[in-house]
Amino acid sequence: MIWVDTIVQGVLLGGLYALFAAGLSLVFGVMRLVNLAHGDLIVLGAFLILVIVSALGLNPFLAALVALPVMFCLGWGLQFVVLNRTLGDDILPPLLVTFGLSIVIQNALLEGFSADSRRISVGGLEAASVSLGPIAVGVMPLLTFLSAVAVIIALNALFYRTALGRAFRATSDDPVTAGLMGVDPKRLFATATGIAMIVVTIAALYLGTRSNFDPTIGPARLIYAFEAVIIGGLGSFWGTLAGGVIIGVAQTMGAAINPEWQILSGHVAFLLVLLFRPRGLFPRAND
Amino acid sequence: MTALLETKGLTARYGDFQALFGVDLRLDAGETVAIIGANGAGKTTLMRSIAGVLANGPGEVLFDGQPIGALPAAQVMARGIAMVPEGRKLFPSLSVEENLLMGAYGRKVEGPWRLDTVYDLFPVLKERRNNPGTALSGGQQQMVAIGRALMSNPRVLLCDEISLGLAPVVIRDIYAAFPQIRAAGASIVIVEQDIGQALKVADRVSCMMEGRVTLTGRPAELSREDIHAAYFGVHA
Amino acid sequence: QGAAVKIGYVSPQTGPLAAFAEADSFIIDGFKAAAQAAGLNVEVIVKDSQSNPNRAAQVANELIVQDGISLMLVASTPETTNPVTTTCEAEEIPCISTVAPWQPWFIGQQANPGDPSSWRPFDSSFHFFWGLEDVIAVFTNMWAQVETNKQVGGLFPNDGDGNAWGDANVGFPPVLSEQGYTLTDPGRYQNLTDDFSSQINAFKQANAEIITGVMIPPDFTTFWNQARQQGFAPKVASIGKAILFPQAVEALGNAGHNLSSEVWWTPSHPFKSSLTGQSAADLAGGFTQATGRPWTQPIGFVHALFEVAADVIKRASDPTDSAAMVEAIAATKLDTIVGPLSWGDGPLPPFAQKNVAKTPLVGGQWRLKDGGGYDLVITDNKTAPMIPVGGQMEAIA
Amino acid sequence: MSAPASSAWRVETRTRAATGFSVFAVLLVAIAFAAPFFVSRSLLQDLFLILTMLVLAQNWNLLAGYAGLVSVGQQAFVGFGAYAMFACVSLGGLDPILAVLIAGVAAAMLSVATGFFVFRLQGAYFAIGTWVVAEVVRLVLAQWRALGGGTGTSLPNAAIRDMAAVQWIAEAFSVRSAQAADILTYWLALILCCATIGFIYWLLRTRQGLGLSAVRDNQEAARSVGVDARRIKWAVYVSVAFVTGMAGALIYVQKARISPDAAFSVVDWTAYVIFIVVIGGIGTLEGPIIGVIVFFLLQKTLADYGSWYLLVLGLIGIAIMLFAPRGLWGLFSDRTGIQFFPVRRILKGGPSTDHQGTRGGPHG
Amino acid sequence: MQPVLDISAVNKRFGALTVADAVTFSLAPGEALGIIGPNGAGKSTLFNLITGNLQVDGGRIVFDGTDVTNAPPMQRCLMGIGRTFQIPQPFVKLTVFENLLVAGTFGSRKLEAEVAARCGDILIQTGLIGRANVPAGQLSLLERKRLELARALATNPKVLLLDEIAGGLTEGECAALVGTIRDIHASGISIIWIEHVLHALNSVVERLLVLDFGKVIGMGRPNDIMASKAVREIYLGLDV
Ligand SMILES: Nc1ncnc2c1ncn2[C@@H]1O[C@H](COP(=O)(O)OP(=O)(O)OP(=O)(O)O)[C@@H](O)[C@H]1O
Ligand SMILES: Nc1ncnc2c1ncn2[C@@H]1O[C@H](COP(=O)(O)OP(=O)(O)OP(=O)(O)O)[C@@H](O)[C@H]1O
Ligand SMILES: NC(=[NH2+])NCCC[C@H](N)C(=O)O
Ligand SMILES: [Mg+2]
Ligand SMILES: [Mg+2]
Repeated sequence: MIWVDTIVQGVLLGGLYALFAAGLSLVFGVMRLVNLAHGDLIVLGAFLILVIVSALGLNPFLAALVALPVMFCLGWGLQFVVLNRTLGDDILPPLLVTFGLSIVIQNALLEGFSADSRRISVGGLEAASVSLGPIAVGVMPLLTFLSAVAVIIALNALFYRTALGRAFRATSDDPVTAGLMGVDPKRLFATATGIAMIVVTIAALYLGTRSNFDPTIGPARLIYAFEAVIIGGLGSFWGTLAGGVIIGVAQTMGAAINPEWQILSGHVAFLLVLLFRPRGLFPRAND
Repeated sequence: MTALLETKGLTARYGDFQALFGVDLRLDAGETVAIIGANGAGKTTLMRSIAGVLANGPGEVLFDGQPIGALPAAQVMARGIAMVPEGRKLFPSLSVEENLLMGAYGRKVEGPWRLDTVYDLFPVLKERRNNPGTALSGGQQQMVAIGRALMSNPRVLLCDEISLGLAPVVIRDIYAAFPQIRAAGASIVIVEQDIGQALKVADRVSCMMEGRVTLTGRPAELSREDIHAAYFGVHA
Repeated sequence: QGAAVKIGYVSPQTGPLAAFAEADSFIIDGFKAAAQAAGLNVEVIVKDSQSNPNRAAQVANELIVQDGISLMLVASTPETTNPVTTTCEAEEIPCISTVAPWQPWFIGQQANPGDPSSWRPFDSSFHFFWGLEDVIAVFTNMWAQVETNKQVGGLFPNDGDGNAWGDANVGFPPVLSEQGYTLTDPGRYQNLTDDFSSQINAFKQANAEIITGVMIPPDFTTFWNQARQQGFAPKVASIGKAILFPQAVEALGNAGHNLSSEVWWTPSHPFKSSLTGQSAADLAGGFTQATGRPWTQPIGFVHALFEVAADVIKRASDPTDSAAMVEAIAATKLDTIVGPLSWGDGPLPPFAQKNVAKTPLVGGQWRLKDGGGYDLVITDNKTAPMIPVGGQMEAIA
Repeated sequence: MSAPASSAWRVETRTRAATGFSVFAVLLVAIAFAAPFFVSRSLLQDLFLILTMLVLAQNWNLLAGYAGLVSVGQQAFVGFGAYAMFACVSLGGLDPILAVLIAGVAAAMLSVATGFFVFRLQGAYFAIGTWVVAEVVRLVLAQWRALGGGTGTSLPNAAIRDMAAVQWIAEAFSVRSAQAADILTYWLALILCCATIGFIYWLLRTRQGLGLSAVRDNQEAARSVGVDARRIKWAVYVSVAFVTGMAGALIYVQKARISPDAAFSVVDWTAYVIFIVVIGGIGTLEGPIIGVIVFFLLQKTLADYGSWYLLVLGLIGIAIMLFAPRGLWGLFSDRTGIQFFPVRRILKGGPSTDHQGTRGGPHG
Repeated sequence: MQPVLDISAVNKRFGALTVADAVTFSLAPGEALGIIGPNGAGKSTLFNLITGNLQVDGGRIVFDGTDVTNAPPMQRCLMGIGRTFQIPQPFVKLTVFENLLVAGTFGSRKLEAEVAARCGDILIQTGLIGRANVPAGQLSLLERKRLELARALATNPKVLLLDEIAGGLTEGECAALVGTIRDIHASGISIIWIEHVLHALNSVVERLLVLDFGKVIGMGRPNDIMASKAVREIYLGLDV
C-alpha cells in the first residue's frame, strides 16, 4: 500500500515539476533558448500574485487570472527587447544573459520584498484531501497535477490545431523560410515567451500556495524543470509531463528507501534516461 | 508605365564578400522573366534581396513604384511577393497541408488560390496531405513549395531553381502548371540553370555572371552565342 | 584617547537568511550611541555574508587583514558563524559568536566531527547560546504536559542543524530513548525537498503523535500541508528554526495554531541590557517603533553580542591586543538582555567548557489571536524558572 | 600557378607587441613572486583571489572558448578537488601541498568517469548535463559523514601551521603562521596560474592546439583532414578538470572550511567564472586576465551595497553579452590588432616574397 | 592490379529519399575518374560515404585493401583519402597557411616543422601564396575553392576526391585549374572528380561515372558516355 501511495505522490509531484517545465519546454522547443531565469520568473509571478491578493483582496485563483496579462506582456517585452538578440547558433549568449537576468530578478525582488518567507494562502483548500481508495490525496496537489495536464493539452492544441502553433513549428524549423511566409520571427518569438509566461503564472500560483517562497528560491527547482524537458525530448509537451513524472516518482521512491536519496534519485533517473536515450524519450524526428 | 517590380543598382554582400554589383531588373505585370547564370552567379542572392530575407546595400527595389528594399521579409510578403526558395525549404515538422497553410500565414487575401485549387493543380498532394512534407519525393516537395507560395495569392512569384535535382519528366510536370499560374494573374520571376527550359517559359531572359546582369532580351532575339558568352564569360 | 577599537561584524543581511539580520542596523545604531555615551572609542565595520558561507569566510578575512579589527562578532546560523570562526581561529583574532546551538558550532568545526576523541577547544573563539541538551529538555518538558503515546517522528535535514539534532551521540536520539520516547527518524533529507510523503508514511506507520525536527520554513510548510492532506494529525509538533519568525508562522495561515518551538528570547524575558539599561520589552518595543516590524528572537542576542563586546573592551588591558582580549572574554561575567553570561563554568562537557557560554532556554506555543496574527506563549520554563510562563501546553486541535 | 619550389620557408609566431609583452610578463611574474616582501597582507589575499579565479577562468575558457564545451558544472571539480584535499589532510594526515596535487588527480579521475556520460550530449544538453552531474557529486559528498556531511568541516589549525615551508616562511618574514600560510598559498596560486597560462599557450602553439582551433571552427572538416576531434576534446576536458581540481583544493587550503553548498556553489565557481571570461573576451588568453581584473574591481567597489552589487553585476554581464560579445579584450584587439599571446603561424620566406602581411584578430 | 578504392553495393537513404542505390565501382591506382549527374543525384553524398562523414546503410568500402566501411573520417584521411567539400568548409578563424598546417600535421601525423615547407609549396601550386597569412574567413569563393584543393593536398592523399571545384571559374582560371589537377594526377595521386563543367572534366579523367537518383546509370570512357542517349537525356536535359 505504501508503495502505491509513494508512486501516486510521486506522480502528483511530477505534475508540479511538469508545470515548472512546460513554459521552459515551449521556449526551448520554439527557439532553442535555454532560459536560466525561468525559476526566478516563476518566483516573480508568485510575488505578483501575492501583491494582487493583498492589494485587491482577491482569491489567489482570481489574482492569478489578473496576473496573466501582466506576465504575458512582461514576457513579450523581455523576449522582444532582450532575448531575441541572444538567439543564434552559439549557446553561450542565451545562457549568460538569462543567468544575468536571474541574478537581477532575485536581487530586485530582495530589494523590493526583503528576504522574508511568503506564502499565498488558499485557506481550507490547503488541508483538503480526497481519498482514492485507501490513499488520501491532497486537493491542491491534485489540482496542480490536473492543471499541468490541462496546460499540456492546451499547449498541444495551440501547437497542433492553430495557425499560430503552425507558425511556431515552422519558425522553429527554419526562421528564414518562415519569414517568406509572412512570419516576423522576432514578434513570433515574443509571443511564444508571452505564452510561456502565462504558464509561468500558473506554475507560480501552485508554487506560492504549496510552500513558502522568497526571492532566492527560484533556481532550486530550475534544474528539475530542465531535466523534465530534456527527458521528454525537445519539443514534446507530453514528453515534458512524462519527464516531470519520472523525476517526481524517482524522488518519492528514493525517499521511501531513505530520504537521503530523495533528490539524488531524481537526478540519477535523469542521467539514466539520457544514458540510454541521449535525445530524450520522445525526440522530434528532425533535429 | 511603371514596372510591377523593379530593381535599380541593387547590391548585396555576405560579410566582406560582395555578391551583387548594381543589378537592374524589371518585371512588368503579367510577364514571366527568367534569370539564368552559372553556379554562384548571384541569382539566389538577387531573389533573397528582393524578398527581404537578405539586407541589401545601396540600390533600390520598387514594387508598384513603392520602395520595398528596406522592408523585412514578412512585410514584403504581405504586399504580395511570394517566393519558392532554392532547395524547397519545406518545414519538416509540418504536414503537407500544414506547409501549404503556412503559405497564407502573413497574407490572407481572396483570390484564385486556396487549398482546394492548389490540390486541383497538383492532385498528388491531396493524397499525401497528412504526410510530413519531407517524406515526399523531390518533385512532390517542389510542388508543395510552389503551392505554398501560391497560397498567399501573390502578385509576384519568385521561383528559385525549381527544376533543381528533378528528373526531366517531373520537371515537365511542374512546368506544366505554369500556364495556369500565369493565367490566375501572377507575374513570375524564375531562376533556372536549365537554359532550354528557361527560354521556353520566359517572355524575357536575363543572364547573370559574377553578381552582374550581363545580358537581357527576348528569347527569340537572343542567339546561342550571346547566351553562351554571357553564361560562361567567353565566346564559344 | 588613541585610535578607535575596530569591531568587525558579519551577518547574513541579504539572501535566504536575511531575516536573522533584520534588526542589525537598529541594534548597531543603539550600540554606537551607548558606547559613545559610555566614553568608548569604537568603530563597527559591518559586512554582509549574503547568506553564503564562502562569502562569510571572505569578508571575515577582509575584516581581519584589511581593516585590522581587534574583535570579530558574528551571528546567525552555523552557515555564518562557522566560516567566520574558522577564519578567526587561523588568524588568532578574538571572535564572539551567537545564534547557533553550540554543538553545530563547536563540533561542526572539528576536523573529524564523527570522532569525539579528536575534538579540540578553540584558542580565540567564544560562543554563547543554548545547546541541544537544552532544546531536548524543553521539548520533552512540553511534551510531558500533553497526553501522548510517546511515539516521536523526527525531521532532520542534512545540514548543520539537522545533523547535530539528529546525531546519535549528542542529538535527540539518545536522550529520547532514555526518557521512554520512541523516535522514528527516516533519515537526513536535503533542504528544499518538495515531497515528504515518505516521512509521513513512516510516521503514520509508527503511529507518531509527536513531531519534532529543525527545518527551514519552506520545507516545514510543505511537510505540514502534506501531512494534513494525507490525514496525519500529530498532537504535538515542536519544530526548531522554521517557526522562529512570526512572518513564517503567519505564512502558514491558520495552520500555525499551537505549533511549539524553543524560545530563546522574548520581550517578556526578565533581563536588562548591561549597555543601555533597557528591559527586553523596551528593546523589542523600540525596534517595532523604529521599523514598524514585529519583534523577533535574534534581536536580543545581537544586542547581547554587542553588550559583551563593550564589556570586554572596557575590561581588556589593551583592546587591540589579541591575547589581552581573549583573556578578557574568557573572564566575562555579565548580565545581559538574554541572561547572565560567563565562559568556563557552564554545565557543559569538558571539551566545550572553555569556549561556550550557555543562555537560558524555554519553550512556547504559537497561538492564533482573535483579530488574526499569532502570539508566542511561553508554556514551559522548567529549564529557566526565572522566565515566566504564559499558559499551559495544548494539543493541536 | 608555378611549379612547386621547396625553398627556405620560415614559420613565425612572434609579433612585436608580443615580444614587448613577454619581456613585461617576465618582469611582472618576477615582481609577483617578490610581492610578499613588500605588499600588505590584504593585497596579497586579494591577489590570491585574483590568481585562483584566473586559473578557473582560463580553464573554463579553454573548455568553452577553444574546445566548444560549454560546461556549467565546473563546480564539480572545484568541490571534488577541495573535498579530496580535505580527506587527505583531515583523514589521511597528509601535507596540504601534497594533498593539492592528489586533489588534481582525483578531479581528473572524476572527469573521466563523468565524461563518458556528458560526452553523449551536445550543446545546451551538454551544459545542463554537466550541471546535473555536479549536483550529483555534491549530493553524494554531502553524505560523507567523516567530512561532516551537509554540515561541512574545518581544516585542523595545526595542519596549516605544519604545512611544509610555513614555519620557514614565518621565520624568514618574521610573521605569524597564518600570514606565512597566506604567503605560501599565494606563491602556489601564482605558480598554478603561470603554469596554467603557460600550458594553455603552449598547447595552442602545438599541433594539438591547431587541431583544437580547427575543430572549433568546423568539426566536420577537421575530421576530414585527420583531426581526432573526440580525443582532443577528451584530453582538454580531463586536463581542465585536473587543474580546476587543484585550484579548488588550493582555494580551500586557504579558506580552511568546507561544506557541500559552498564547495559546489554553481554561482561562485561557475557563474562568476563565466562572467569573468565573457566580460574579458572568450576564446583569448588575454580575455580572462582582463575579465578577472574588472570583476575584482567591481566586487571591491560594489560589495558593500548588498543586493545592489549583484544586481549591477548581472546587468553588466547582460550588457556586455549583448553589445560586446567578444568582450573587452575583443573590443581592444579588434581595433588595434594587438595580441599578447600570438598563436598565429605566419609563413615567411619561400620563392616569392610579396606575401601579404597579416593583421586582425586572434583565433577567436 | 588491386584497386586502390573498391566500392561495392553501397546504399544510403535519407528518410524516403534514396541517394545511393547499390553503387558499385572501383578505382585503379593512379586513375582519374569523373562523376557526373544532375543536381541532387547523390554525388556529394557518395563522397561523404567514402570519407566517412556519413555512414552507409549497407555495402562495403575497401580502401587500399582495408575494409574502411565503419572507420571514422580521420582514420580514412590518415590512410590516404583526401577530399574537398562542394560548399567550401574552411577553418575560418585560421589563416590559409594554418588551414594547410592542420591538414598537413594531422593528415600525415607529422610535426609542423616537417610539413611547413610542403604547405608553402602547395600554396604556390594552388596560387594561394599571396593570401597565405590571411584568415580563411576573408577569402572569396574562388579562393575558398582553391583552399579546399590545397588543404586536401596537404593531407598527402593517395586518392583525392574533388567536389565541383571548377564551378564558376572563368575560362582562364579553369584552364589553370585543369593544369594543376593534371600535375597532381601526374604525381601519382588517384582522383575522383565531381564536376558539371564537362570540358574541364573530360580533359583530365579517363573514365566517367554517371549517377542519377543514387543509381549508377553509366560508366565508361568520356566520349562514349557523352554520346549515350540516356546521359544526354537525363544529364543535359533537353538539348540546348
Ligand atoms: N550565406 C552566404 N555567405 C557567404 N557567401 C555566400 C552566401 N550565400 C551565397 N554566397 C556567395 O554569393 C555568391 C552568389 O551566390 P548565389 O547563391 O546567389 O548564387 P546562385 O547564382 O544562386 O548559384 P546556384 O546556381 O549555385 O544556386 C556565391 O559566390 C556564393 O558563394
Ligand atoms: N544530411 C542530409 N539529410 C537529408 N537529405 C540530404 C542530406 N544530405 C543530402 N541530402 C539530400 O540528398 C540528395 C542528394 O544530395 P547530394 O548533395 O549528394 O547531391 P549532388 O549530386 O551532390 O548534387 P549537386 O550537384 O547539387 O551537388 C539531395 O536531395 C539532398 O537534398
Ligand atoms: N516546441 C515544442 N515544445 N513543441 C511541441 C511538440 C510536441 C509534440 N507533442 C510532439 O510529441 O512532438
Ligand atoms: Mg542559387
Ligand atoms: Mg554535390
